[in-house]
Amino acid sequence: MLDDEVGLFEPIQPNPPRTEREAEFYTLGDGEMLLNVGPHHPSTHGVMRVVMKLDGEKVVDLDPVLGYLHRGVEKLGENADFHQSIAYLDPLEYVSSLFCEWPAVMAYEKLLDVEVPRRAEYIRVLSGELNRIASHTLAMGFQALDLGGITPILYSFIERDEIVEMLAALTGQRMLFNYFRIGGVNGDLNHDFMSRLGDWMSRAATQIEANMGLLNENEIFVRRNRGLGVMDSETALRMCWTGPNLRASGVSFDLRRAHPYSIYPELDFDVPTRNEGDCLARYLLRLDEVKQSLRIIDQCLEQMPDGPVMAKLPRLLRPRPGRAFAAVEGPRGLYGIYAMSDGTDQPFRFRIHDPSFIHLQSFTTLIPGHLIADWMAINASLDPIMGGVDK
Amino acid sequence: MSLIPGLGMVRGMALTLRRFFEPKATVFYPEVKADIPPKFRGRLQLLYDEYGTLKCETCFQCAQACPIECIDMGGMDPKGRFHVHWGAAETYGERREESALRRSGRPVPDPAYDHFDPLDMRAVDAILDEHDADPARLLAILEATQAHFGYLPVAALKRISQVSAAPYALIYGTASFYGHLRFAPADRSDADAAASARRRPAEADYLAGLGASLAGRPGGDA
Amino acid sequence: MDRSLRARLEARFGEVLSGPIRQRHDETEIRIAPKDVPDVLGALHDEPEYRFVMLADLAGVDTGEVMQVVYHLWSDTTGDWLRVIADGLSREEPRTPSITFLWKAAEWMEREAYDMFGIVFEGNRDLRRIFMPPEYTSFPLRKDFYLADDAARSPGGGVRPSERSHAPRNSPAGTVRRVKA
Amino acid sequence: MTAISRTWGRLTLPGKVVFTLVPLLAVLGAGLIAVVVLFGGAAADLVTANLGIVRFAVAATVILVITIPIAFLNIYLEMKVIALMNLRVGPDRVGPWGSLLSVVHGLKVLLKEDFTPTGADAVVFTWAPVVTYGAAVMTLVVLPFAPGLYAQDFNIGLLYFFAVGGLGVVGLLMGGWSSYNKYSLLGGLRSAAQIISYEIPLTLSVVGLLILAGTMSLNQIVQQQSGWFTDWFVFRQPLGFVIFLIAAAAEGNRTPFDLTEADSEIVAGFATEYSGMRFGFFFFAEYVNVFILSALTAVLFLGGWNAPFPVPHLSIALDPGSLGIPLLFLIALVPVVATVVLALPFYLVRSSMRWWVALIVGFLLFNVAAGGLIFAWAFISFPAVAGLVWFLVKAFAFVFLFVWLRATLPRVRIDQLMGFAWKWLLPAALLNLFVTAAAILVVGPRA
Repeated sequence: MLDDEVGLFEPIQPNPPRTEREAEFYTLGDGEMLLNVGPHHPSTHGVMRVVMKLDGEKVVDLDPVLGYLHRGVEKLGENADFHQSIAYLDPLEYVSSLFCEWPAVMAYEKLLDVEVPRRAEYIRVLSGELNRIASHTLAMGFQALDLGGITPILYSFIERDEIVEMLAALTGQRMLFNYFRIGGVNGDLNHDFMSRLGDWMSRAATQIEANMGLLNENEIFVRRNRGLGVMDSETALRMCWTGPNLRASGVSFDLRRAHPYSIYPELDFDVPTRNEGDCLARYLLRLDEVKQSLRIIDQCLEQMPDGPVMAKLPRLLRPRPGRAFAAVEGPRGLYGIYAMSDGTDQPFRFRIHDPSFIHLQSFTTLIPGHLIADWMAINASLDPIMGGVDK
Repeated sequence: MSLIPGLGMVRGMALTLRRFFEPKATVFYPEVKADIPPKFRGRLQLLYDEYGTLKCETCFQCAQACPIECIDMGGMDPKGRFHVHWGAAETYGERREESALRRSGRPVPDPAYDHFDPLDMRAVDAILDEHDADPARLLAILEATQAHFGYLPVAALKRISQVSAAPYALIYGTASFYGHLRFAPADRSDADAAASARRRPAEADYLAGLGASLAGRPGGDA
Repeated sequence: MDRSLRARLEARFGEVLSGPIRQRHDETEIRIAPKDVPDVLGALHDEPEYRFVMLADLAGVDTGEVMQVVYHLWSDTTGDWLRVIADGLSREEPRTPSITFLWKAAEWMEREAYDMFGIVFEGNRDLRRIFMPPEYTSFPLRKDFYLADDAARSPGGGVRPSERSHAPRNSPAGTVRRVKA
Repeated sequence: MTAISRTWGRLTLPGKVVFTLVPLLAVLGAGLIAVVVLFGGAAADLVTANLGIVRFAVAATVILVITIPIAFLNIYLEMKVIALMNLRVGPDRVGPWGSLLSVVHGLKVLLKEDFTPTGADAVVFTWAPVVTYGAAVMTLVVLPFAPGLYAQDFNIGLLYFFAVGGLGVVGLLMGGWSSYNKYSLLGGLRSAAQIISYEIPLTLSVVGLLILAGTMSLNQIVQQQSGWFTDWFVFRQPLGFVIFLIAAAAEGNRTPFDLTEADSEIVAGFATEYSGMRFGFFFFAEYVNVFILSALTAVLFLGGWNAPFPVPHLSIALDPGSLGIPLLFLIALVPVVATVVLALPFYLVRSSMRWWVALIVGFLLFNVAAGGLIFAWAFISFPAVAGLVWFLVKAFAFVFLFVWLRATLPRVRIDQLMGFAWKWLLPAALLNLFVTAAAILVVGPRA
């Protein structure tokens, strides 16, 4: 019956190959087959599609296919005025929205030569580090979830929910905060936020430690992550890695220190680094970073100055023609915005640099030779957010 | 990893067993609703001051600023000269649809204005053609329209909005900004106003409904 | 602003720079011709005096008159972002050498620039569309591309006044929003 | 006629149902009585002549039916226990503490569309869940639930168990192969590789026990463990017990060995293309398997139906017949009196409680108390009831353990899984076997 139909597992090429690489990828060797993972697969962290070339369970090669979440944010930003374009950035990396807004407001402030009040900078750092903790706990939980452990992710979500409630009290929204404004932030700290924060800070460190104790010592988890997806520092730099992933490969590159911005030079914190460069190192590094973020929050609360939270700005912003690039160290790495102004009230070019996009393309370097199950582990340890990848 | 193999797993199991007996974090949603933070920016709402007067001045700044055109005005402006709608049509989805229609260049149906006096649109179209339907030359278009009709009929303004693809808020904002543009015939007397009010029963109904719905609340006697 | 960086760059790359070095805030900007990109970036990356080991961003730009490719580099030898602008690509046939030999990760960023602007990076082994579907024909971030692709070809023309003000329907072809590059 | 139709029209829906059912049942009952009176003797002769066959038919039917509550209970335990360990509340809407949610799940899979993908081998695709489920049910046949409460006591019971239990993988492989889906194929192949690998340590781990017991009949193995709990084989075969438990987790596709349907890797493995009740059968089979493996662990290593201590045989000499006519009064009065007595405190202490609410509470309490008393009497008087209780307690303790493991551990990788089986479990099982054999040579079989 089946003989009449198409061969059982014959690959179907949607289009004639456009490049040599594509042609090479879709040519199957002996005993190889293509497996289409996604766009809605349980562990693709969004809507990603990866075509895998398999030899049994071993991944020979793979080809990520993007664009399922593409919304054209860059074009939208070029057709909105400077304030409006910030709102488009929130849904990019929806688990760490503040870090998407931050480089944009920094770039615009550079274009406009605006001095940000110090209290606003402190509030930005404070809320940003909270968001970083939320993102990191989630990333650690998902790393377990993609390995089949269902409990850590729920503990992570409990922690994240507390932070998100806190930020909702501060910013008004739970996920898409739209809080940073050109020249400051939208609203001062309030009592609700501060009481929640104090309450949470008193138990955060022990709680996160206890939750992740479920994984740190777990032999299965450790064995499944150790020595997996190893990236050496030289290749990591060539792959333009940033953030925790790069630091887990032994490069102590943290924009907060390497290219200081905001009030980070005044704060005392370490840049944790690990040399193994494998999935376990990336996981443990996130745990270390959470501790450093807690330190930063403590210092911010101690040193918080008084004063305004917004600079005086005209209602309609028309910066002089020029170009500005600003980048911040987000929970996934370097978030950058390259903005050009042509003298109108809209950015002329609005380029978004997203770290997930960069990390995702090292799949072809990291994964071939591993098993299918390792793909999930490596993917989770790189912690991509598809909203940011697809812009 | 500990020296004894499996000890980490046993510790993890001890943790889960402890959590088995701990209080739960679930929020019983339909029964318990989360607090909405005071700064929450959600549904749009018109505010009344302590005397029960609508705070909105129909300046259309919010409508112009809204990037996806989900805000539109409705009701009577403080001078009682403009019939607009505020209510169901302001809901997000509907405005989005309207915006999408306009983006694709198709005419936008607007039932709220259907009851206006029929107007000869050929004149408006001619004026628009003359000016290339360019929103940048809006003032000239409006002046020509006023020269033709003697005032700016709402239907004509809607037509200009539809053809030129400029948001209605922009047209109305421009028209209300310049003193020499008017929304009613210049020689309109009180008698005419009363007559026009009779001609528009929907408006009286609207006001009566507004009063009834606000009874017992600040502004209910308005 | 790192004045010494400016001096060093002028001394080393003086003859290939196609414009003056600009500095503003924490950014230093140099302009070169597309053909010089591999040499200049290679030198910036390899020479111990510069050590620009990190490619922070690669962006295509359509100024309305020419195409540009903008590289942002980071080094521990300076506190500035270095912006390298490969200037003067023609809008009809934009071509520039690829830098995937320096940074492998530039592959996807170049693919994105190709997808959005149609800039062809010679030497990129996998230059195909990355976000848009394979059968897509236009380049969305070019300045003569109005929002809502299909609507732009429909009688409705351009879409919102903000876009139309830059290119009215009846205006001569090619009038696009432009910036003095 | 109109009067009847008018009366009928006035009835509520429950009324209509009752007034239809009661006459129907009356007629049926009368018919049944007539049949029994007319042909009862012959039928009874037939049954007694073929008692073995009848017993087997009844037992098979019962076993087929009890898989449903077992699976429902396991699914509920899985949902609720994992939720509680996750700091969630879990099911809490349907039934008390959400206990009927698994029933609703069962109804849901019945109502869902049951489709066969284009390109699938329809016959194999249809029969795969049946094979898996059938294998799971067939293993139940040899399980001794309580003294005398088993379907069949084979003298090769354990061998039969492993043989038929291994048949389940054929169903998974059929489902994986016939689905025309690469995920399904991977899942099917994984399950084949995994289950075949773990069959070996699973079987080898109990060989030591078999040498000790000297029999393969599960019934006799349980009987040998009677007495104090120190007589259980777990204390004489600790290594075998651990190996058996690990291999059983792999055999039942439980986390950390649930690679067959690893949802974050191959979507749902062999079950990717299944929907509706066919999917339901796969999952019924899985949860029945969990119970069966737990029960087998209890039977082999924890003494099965035996209490952990020797129970002194109590016989409560109740002879209700001796009371004569007063027994009728007792039966009539006790519920009323007990209800009133139990209701009084509520009525007196809580003034807000209406008298009829107090009576309802009292009646419920009386029912609970009476049920408890009857159960206690049965527990003491009938060894089968006591045995069943002990057996179920032990079996569900292991079910809880499996669920607990699932709530805690991530999944292992396929090569680690195979490596663990061949490099660690198999040598350990062989070691266990040799040590046991040597010990028996030295000390003698009944040490």
